[in-house]
Amino acid sequence: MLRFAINRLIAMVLILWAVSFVAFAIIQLPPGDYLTTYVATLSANGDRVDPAAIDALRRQYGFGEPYIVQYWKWITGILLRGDFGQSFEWKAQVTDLIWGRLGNSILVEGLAVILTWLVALPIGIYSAVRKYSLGDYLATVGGFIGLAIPNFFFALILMYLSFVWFGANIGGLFSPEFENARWSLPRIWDFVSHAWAPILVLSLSGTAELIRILRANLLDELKKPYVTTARAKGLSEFRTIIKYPVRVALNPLVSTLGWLLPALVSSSVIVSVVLNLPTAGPMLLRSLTSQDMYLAGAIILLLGVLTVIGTLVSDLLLAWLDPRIRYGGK
Amino acid sequence: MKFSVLGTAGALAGIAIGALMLANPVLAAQQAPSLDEMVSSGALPPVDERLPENPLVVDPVESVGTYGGIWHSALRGGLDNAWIARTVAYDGLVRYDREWKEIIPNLAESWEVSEDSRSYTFHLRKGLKWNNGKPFTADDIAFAVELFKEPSYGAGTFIKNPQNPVTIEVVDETTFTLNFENPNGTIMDELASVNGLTLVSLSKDYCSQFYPKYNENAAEEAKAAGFETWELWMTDRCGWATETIRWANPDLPFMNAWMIDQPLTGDATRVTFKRNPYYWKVDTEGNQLPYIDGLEMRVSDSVEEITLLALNGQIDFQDRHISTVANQPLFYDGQEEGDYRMGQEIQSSSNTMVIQFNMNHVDEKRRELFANKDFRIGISYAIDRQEIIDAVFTGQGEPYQVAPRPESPFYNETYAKQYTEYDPDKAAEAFEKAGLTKGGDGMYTFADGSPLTITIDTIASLRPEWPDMLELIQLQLEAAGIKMEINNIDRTLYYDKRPLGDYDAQVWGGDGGLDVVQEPRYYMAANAESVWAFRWQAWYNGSTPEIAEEPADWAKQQMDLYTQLRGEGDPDKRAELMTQILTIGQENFPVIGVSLPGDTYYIARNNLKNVPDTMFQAYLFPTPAPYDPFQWYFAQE
Amino acid sequence: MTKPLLSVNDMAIVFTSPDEPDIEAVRQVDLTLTPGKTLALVGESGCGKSVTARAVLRLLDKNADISRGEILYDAAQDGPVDIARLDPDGLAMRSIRGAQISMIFQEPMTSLSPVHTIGNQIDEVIMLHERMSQKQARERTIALLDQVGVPGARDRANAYPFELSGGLRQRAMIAMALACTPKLLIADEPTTALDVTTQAQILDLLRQLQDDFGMAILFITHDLGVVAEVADEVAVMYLGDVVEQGDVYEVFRAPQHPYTQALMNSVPRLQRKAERQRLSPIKGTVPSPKDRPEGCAFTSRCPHAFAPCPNIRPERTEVGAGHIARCHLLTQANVEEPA
Amino acid sequence: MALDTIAPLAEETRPTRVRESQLHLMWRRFRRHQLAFVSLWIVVAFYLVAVFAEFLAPTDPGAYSARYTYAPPQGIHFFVSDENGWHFQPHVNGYTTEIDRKAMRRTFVVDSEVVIPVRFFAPSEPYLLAGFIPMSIKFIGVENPRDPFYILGADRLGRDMLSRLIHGTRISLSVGLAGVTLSLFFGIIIGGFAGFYGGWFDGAVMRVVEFIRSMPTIPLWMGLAAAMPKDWSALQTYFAITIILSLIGWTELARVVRGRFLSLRTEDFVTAAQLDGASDWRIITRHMVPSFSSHIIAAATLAIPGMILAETALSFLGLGLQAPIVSWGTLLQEAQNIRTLATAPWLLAPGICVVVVILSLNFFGDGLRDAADPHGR
Repeated sequence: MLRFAINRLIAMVLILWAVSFVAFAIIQLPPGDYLTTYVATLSANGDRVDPAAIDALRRQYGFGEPYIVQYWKWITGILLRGDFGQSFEWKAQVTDLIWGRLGNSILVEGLAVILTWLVALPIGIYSAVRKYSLGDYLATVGGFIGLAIPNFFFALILMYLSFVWFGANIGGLFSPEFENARWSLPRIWDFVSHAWAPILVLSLSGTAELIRILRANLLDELKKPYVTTARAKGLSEFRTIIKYPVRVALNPLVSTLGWLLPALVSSSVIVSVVLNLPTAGPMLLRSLTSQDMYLAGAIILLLGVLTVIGTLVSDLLLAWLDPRIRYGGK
Repeated sequence: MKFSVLGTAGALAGIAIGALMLANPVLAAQQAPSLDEMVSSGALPPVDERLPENPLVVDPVESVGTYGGIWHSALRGGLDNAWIARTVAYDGLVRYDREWKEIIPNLAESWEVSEDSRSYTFHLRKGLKWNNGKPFTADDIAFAVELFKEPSYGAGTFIKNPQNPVTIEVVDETTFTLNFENPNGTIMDELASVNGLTLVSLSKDYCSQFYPKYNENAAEEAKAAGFETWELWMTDRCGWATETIRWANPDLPFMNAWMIDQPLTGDATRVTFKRNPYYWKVDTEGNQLPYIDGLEMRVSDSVEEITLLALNGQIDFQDRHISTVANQPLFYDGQEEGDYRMGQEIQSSSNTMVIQFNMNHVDEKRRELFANKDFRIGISYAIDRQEIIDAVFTGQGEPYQVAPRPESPFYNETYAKQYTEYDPDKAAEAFEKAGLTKGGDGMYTFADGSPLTITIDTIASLRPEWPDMLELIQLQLEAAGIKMEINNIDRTLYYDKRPLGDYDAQVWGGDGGLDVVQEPRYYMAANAESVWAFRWQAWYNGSTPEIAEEPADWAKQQMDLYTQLRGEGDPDKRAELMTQILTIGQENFPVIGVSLPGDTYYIARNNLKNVPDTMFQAYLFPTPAPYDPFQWYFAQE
Repeated sequence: MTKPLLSVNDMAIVFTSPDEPDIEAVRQVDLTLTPGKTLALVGESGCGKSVTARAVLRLLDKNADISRGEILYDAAQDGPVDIARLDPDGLAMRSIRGAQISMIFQEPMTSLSPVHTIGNQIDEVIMLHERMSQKQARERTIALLDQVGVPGARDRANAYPFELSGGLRQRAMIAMALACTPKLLIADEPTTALDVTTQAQILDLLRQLQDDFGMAILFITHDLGVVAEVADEVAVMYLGDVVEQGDVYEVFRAPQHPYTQALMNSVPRLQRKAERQRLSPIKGTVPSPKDRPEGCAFTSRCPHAFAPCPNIRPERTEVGAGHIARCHLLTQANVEEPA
Repeated sequence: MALDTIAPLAEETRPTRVRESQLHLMWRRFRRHQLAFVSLWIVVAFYLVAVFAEFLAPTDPGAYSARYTYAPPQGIHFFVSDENGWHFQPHVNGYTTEIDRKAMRRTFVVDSEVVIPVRFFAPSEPYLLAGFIPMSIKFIGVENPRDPFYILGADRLGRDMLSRLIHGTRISLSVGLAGVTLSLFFGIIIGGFAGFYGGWFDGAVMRVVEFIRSMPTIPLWMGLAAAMPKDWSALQTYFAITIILSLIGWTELARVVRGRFLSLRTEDFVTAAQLDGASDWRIITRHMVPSFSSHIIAAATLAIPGMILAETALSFLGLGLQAPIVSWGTLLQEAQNIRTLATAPWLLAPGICVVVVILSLNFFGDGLRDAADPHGR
């Protein structure tokens, strides 16, 4: 187990490094830099810009240096000083900007994952065991509809309907009065009354996917001899299925966390924009368009880290669940 | 009715009003009940001590109001500082009056201008105080100038204008003089505009601690605070004028009617402001302003959410982001439900969309073509403006070129209407004259027969109606035999292309319809926004010499005139110069307009009073700030 | 003769499928199992022997169904039960499975859950059928593993199947099957997946365990060698029919049914090279149950096939003590005798 | 001494059998799966629409009409009454429209007096079907092209929603198809070799896949889209987008293919082929790929919806395809506002199309997969 974990950790570090490199490359891709945007907005406001001042800023921000140098500065800053650099647009420390939003992201996406599993598990099992039954069809249809609706679209409609029907605004994560209050029952309730929408929207597509995978896996497992063995022991049908095939079918499912997370993060970017969630998503979107590179870079990097760690956790979980992998050591 | 002459007309008026103020000394000022308890507890000095000797007396729009209430509105994302500028921040040395005709006193109660309009002397009110109670004096102004003189610090203010360097001399606590190297006729307008706030936005007492000149360990402290340089730390602590970061630091002293309560940090989901107990304005009955206790702005990345909030009556006043043509029916129907009203806003812009063909194109053939007036005339004739107005603007507006608006003293019908009628024949004629030849497929080609396709850049995210209009124009031009592509790109790319000069044409809004003098970008190659002649303006401004190009004679002539205008003190002469510039513009017809923007609208809760029914909508005149939100109030039910 | 523990009478099993005609995989099976004795069920792959075995535990797939006949299980206390009539998932059936009748499968690898330790899998049966705590159960498990010759039982109990050799796995399987000392053990080709030496060991083990526990064994195989080794009685199946059954010695000595005879000839005997005669494989191939003749199933390949064979089902004919075969030749013989 | 020696079992001669029979079997099993079967036809129908877009669409997708902005859908009526009673005449009714200046909108009142006859195979100005077949009749249309004909209503510029929808179908569906084809190509090549040769190459590929999939895709796309050359034409962007999409898409397919390869590599018939001295390429193409082509088909089908959704998502972000290109994504983007939801819900039609198509594709693909599953029931 330990050896396995260590292997995975090494792999993770490598991937993280790659992530950071790509993240930095991506934010470098678009032509021009933040200052072009900045100058643009200034002059769009009919404001005068002194080229000298801009050059000064350029030098301060260390633009124009070769890619590798910039990258080196950036990554060492992060590793040694936990300093993600400056957000040009906010004229503030990136670290001061992102943690709160990242926290929200993790909260919302985490809840979405949980909901996804809670829903997908029973349905998936049911539709596998009762293959081609009415319930199976309903479940599949329902799941697929969830998969088919573009989530930003769904979010928008939810928001509008809740306005028309309840005259309520489900945007954001809290209503103003609870915004900066400390946690309390009413605040939790307020949170729920806002957060249900994004969580629902986010978990929708993932759920469908999970149901499908679980169903497929389970169908394979149900044919395996050991199921008969279990029956031959005199176990009840329910216990047989839960203890053996489901248990085995879960393994590959656990590893799906790996892709579930990046997918969630991505779609949450869009949903967050529609529903105005104070998550990392909208900030990332904005920073990318305005080429606020260090902010964008930090967010991409951290989201990447988030997902990679997610994958690692799911791998370890998998190993813990599945001795073959654990002892196979690979 | 003298638009161009704002500067000195304002100056005179300034003195007049200043005198008038002294004439009616303020007796026994009242304050908001919310402050009483603080005063009685001694946490706050009594109102008379907080107010300056002669506070600015504000005439309420309708009636003297009552204290209380919160003004709810929304920011689109955390970087929508423009809305804060339009609501809280607009309090410079001077300000525009509500008709946007004159410049009236504000922090400065009067000022004089030297004959050669090189030096401007301002007299601040006596006893002005920052919201932390510290006095606001000429030294604070001097500090700002000193700081922005630092080549490594700040950007975008007249203090840093290389063309016309400025120095400041402090006469006494309340008096100072700005001395410009060259005559400067437009500085008063700049100071009255939203861009004129830099001077009064920094408290020396607070900000000097981040400035090595006053604190030798400023640099180390910056490092300790996690900033590379002292400049970065200064920017972070003492954001100037309307910079976003300014609203993130509650300790930073303010001179505005409201001060930061919950700051605009990166993860803020709402920003709140509360009344500034030291605010230096009173109403005609001597009540200290503002009436409204505070502002609450929801930070929302979703326009849809903001729209819904407004429809839901959860927004007290807002026009920004939501008052689009498309939303108008929604808001109209929702008035009962949401208990709000819609007010009229007259746009300062002269056109719904300006098509700027690139006369400095790097490709010789295209440069020649686009620089050819007949070609542009042809395009203009080929556009069926009424059709576009009906389709995109539900019939609102009229065919219009890029020329001063009817409300402007510079209005000139011929300029506004030339080539606006839809006439395929004339178009064809013009194209022939421009040397284009019709190919076999009925499409025009260059004289040498090489195919011609013009690509027009636009930014859908900025103005959703532009792509629509362009799509119609695309079809109309196709009918007239001109192939056209729409290139919908990101804003940054949009700006990046300008210096490169390889774009055929870009579109933008019709700025400068009312603020003709301040914003002549479409009448002449005046600044970096004159995309139709980017390299000419580079030559004029000397900002980016590497791409500068010597302009055509007529353009040069305009530049000379404008340089004169900048230096001209006498309003009438300035008006005259501007008229000449416009006449040349009219002759050479540099850019093509589509239609005069119809009025837009604002949303205001029915119980919000003292809000004028009609406003001008502009940025330099940062609507609604010039309509004195600090004298708005909520009627008690 | 002791009273039979389990007797299958005239059982038929039909497979239904939505888009094909039903298939009668098992047409007519009669078997009797007596405690302490081993009945070997022999036949080629697909002759229906495994199906028969599973039918006894009602472990058939959903689309298979016992269409005829009875499976009488006589568990001393409360008189005989007809398993064929029980609800396969019902409590009654479940309390028989694993406790009274248990089963060993062909492939020990896939027949054990890959993600549970064998200990865990054995404890389960014990705790299920006998009131025992986890600890007691585990003790019993270890004892069992020890008994079936798993070295270092205590540690091996915590091992996962894939950590064990094929032989050990099969021993574990056996341990699991014997966990509740069943009265009947069904072994479905328990040795096919194993190499020859291990085969031998497992067979010894089974024989020895039978002596210890005295249970009956239904031994499914296609390997006559194995039959000779373990069986007391043998039943030969061909395409869903039991064509001949009886005392293993009897049957091997004097096989009556042409099919059985063919089988015998196809098995090489150990002889000096010179004396060896060529093996005579059965001609033709096994037809699918679909085109099985109404009469004797073996008709299509039978060297002696004649008039009645295709159409009339031969009767069960007693050819010796408890030695029964189904062939028209036999009935003919009886007829001709007087002449 | 086993029976098997004498009784030949249905074991040998596997590969050939596998190849013919598997697809055949698959089809048989698939037909049993009604839902999937129906879906198949829906998908086919949509693709037909995509192919014959110009013919089916009553008008040009760009054709606007200032007088009919936000015109609501017209119902089609089949009978008209005149002095000599009712008689069959498919038609739509005209609107009377006026501008409400205060609310800034057009109000439409259906005027049942005005009968606008609708006819099939109506003549139209000549156009090129699928870009090369010259034609001059439309499937359905009105006598006089000036008359309003908005079965699904009109958008904010008075453009016929139906026509736009039909043309959008072409773009969106082809993006999906092209993207998947591309990813399939990468997937099979890369995944195939990884699975076939295994070893370090396999390891490397799997790391790369793992890496790509651990990146949140939106930033990737944004970065790439932003880096797209400024002066690219609509068509170029279109292809660029498909490529960008498949850059992420291939990983999934590569995984599937690799998995199958790994499991097949050890199968007897492959070993047999190797012993016959068949070249790797031959083994892969003639033996292995056919033996799991069914799985590939299924996987590919299931990948298309993702592509379509991705396209809409990108458009929503203002990346990807942009007006004037008409795709479901761009249409949806235009419908992304409260105004539409509140006053012109018919503009959400593309949303419904997306849902229907993706549903069908999923059922179809799922059916295929179940069918491809060797032990189907």
